[in-house]
Amino acid sequence: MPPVSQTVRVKVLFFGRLKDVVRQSEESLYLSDASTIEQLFALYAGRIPELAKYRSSVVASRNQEFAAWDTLLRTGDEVAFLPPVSGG
Amino acid sequence: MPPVSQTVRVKVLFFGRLKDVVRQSEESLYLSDASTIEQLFALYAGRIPELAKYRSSVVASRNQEFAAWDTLLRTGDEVAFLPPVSGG
Amino acid sequence: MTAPLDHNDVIELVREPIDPLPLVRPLRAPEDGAIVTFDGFVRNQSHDRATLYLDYEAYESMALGKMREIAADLHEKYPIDRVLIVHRLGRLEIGETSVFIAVSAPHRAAAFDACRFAIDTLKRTVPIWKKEYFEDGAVWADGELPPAPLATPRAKPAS
Amino acid sequence: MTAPLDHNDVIELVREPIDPLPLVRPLRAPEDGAIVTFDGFVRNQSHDRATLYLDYEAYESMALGKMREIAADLHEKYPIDRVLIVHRLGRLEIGETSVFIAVSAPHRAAAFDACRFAIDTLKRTVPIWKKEYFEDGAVWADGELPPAPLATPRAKPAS
Repeated sequence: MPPVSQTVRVKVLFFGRLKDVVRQSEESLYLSDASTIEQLFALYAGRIPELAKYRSSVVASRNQEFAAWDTLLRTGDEVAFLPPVSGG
Repeated sequence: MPPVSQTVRVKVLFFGRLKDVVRQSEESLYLSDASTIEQLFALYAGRIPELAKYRSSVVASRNQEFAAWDTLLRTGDEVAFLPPVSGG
Repeated sequence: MTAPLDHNDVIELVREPIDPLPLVRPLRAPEDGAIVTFDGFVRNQSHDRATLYLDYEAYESMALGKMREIAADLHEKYPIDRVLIVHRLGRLEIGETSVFIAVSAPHRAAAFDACRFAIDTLKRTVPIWKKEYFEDGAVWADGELPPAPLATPRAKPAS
Repeated sequence: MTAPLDHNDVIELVREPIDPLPLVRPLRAPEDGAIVTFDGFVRNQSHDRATLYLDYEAYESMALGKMREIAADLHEKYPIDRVLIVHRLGRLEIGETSVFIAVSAPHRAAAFDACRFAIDTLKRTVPIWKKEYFEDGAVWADGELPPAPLATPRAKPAS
């Protein structure tokens, strides 16, 4: 397998219980050119197996807007993984 | 016609535009024994013909409760004639 | 018959300006999570005519009775904690509060529903009237005729 | 994309106690007649367990954007004047206000509808989370999963 091409730099944020699971709230990292949000999540789930079971109760955002899992990431994007919200 | 038997003493109140029409807000008077609220209103409409045209847009109360027009009055009753309300 | 006032509700007719904050604070109990308030105040116009001021009058004893009935109804209909209904009488200037209603509850849906039911019912059933003063005169505001019994209940003939 | 803030709305995340009165006063314009407010505050229990306190966190930039979108939506949907939405973050004790919403309008129906739509939408879509602290531990509150696009829009094949 070729090494990751490292052309796409993204900032990744975790909140609420996801932050507790991942044990960090924020990270910048480089992804291969055609990565989706789904693949980014899978990358973390590979590192932290417990994360995988939250997949169905997470929504993602890109640049502060809710985003589909198949969204292709571009350099400079800020991606966040958001558990069910409980403000108010 | 026999004189009014004067056995029933009631207090009568007018509010809002009805008070302006009747030119008084409160009066005590004696009625014949079997008078209804309808008859009491008719008594005033006899005195003040303009009042008659308000009949369909008036509700009556007896002792601070909304009352039907055929309610028989008893001594000590407080009757009020109320135009459409506009509080709030 | 006047509905009894329990639940520590506050039902008042006042002639001074209404200051909401001290009224609302006591509604807040530890088991509550929501307070909805309605503040109704004098608009600067009515049917496209510039209002100068309003004058409110009430059949006070009956108005208080009907306001207490509204509060009692709210407790029957909705899972709420406390109710505050204050209506001002006399002359009110533009922007001054004529009616202030607050409802506390454990959850927000009941507080919203009860607060709205309270003001809707007050406007239909509480004997209060406002006269609107304009540059060129004054009129009694259009209002709603409260629902009243059509006929006194009578004993039915034996069948 | 962040919705622009116009209409003199006030949309804030704060870390200090929320004092409603000075917030609400500027919403009152001469052409208005109604203000509806919603005060959401910390209940002393959750699912029958005694709450000690709550801790709120937010994805602040996105939360502010979503709160501004709610305000913009309200102006599109309802004939209202101004909107105030303030949410507090950090540690909150029992009885302390976590969210305060106020809407002014010429007439009451729009103020009620808009205020309720605001809190209902905030609870579903604004990225804020609360952790509940009990005698024997802490849990992230159950919440609602915001609606998100299922797939990115793609060009349709030519037919």
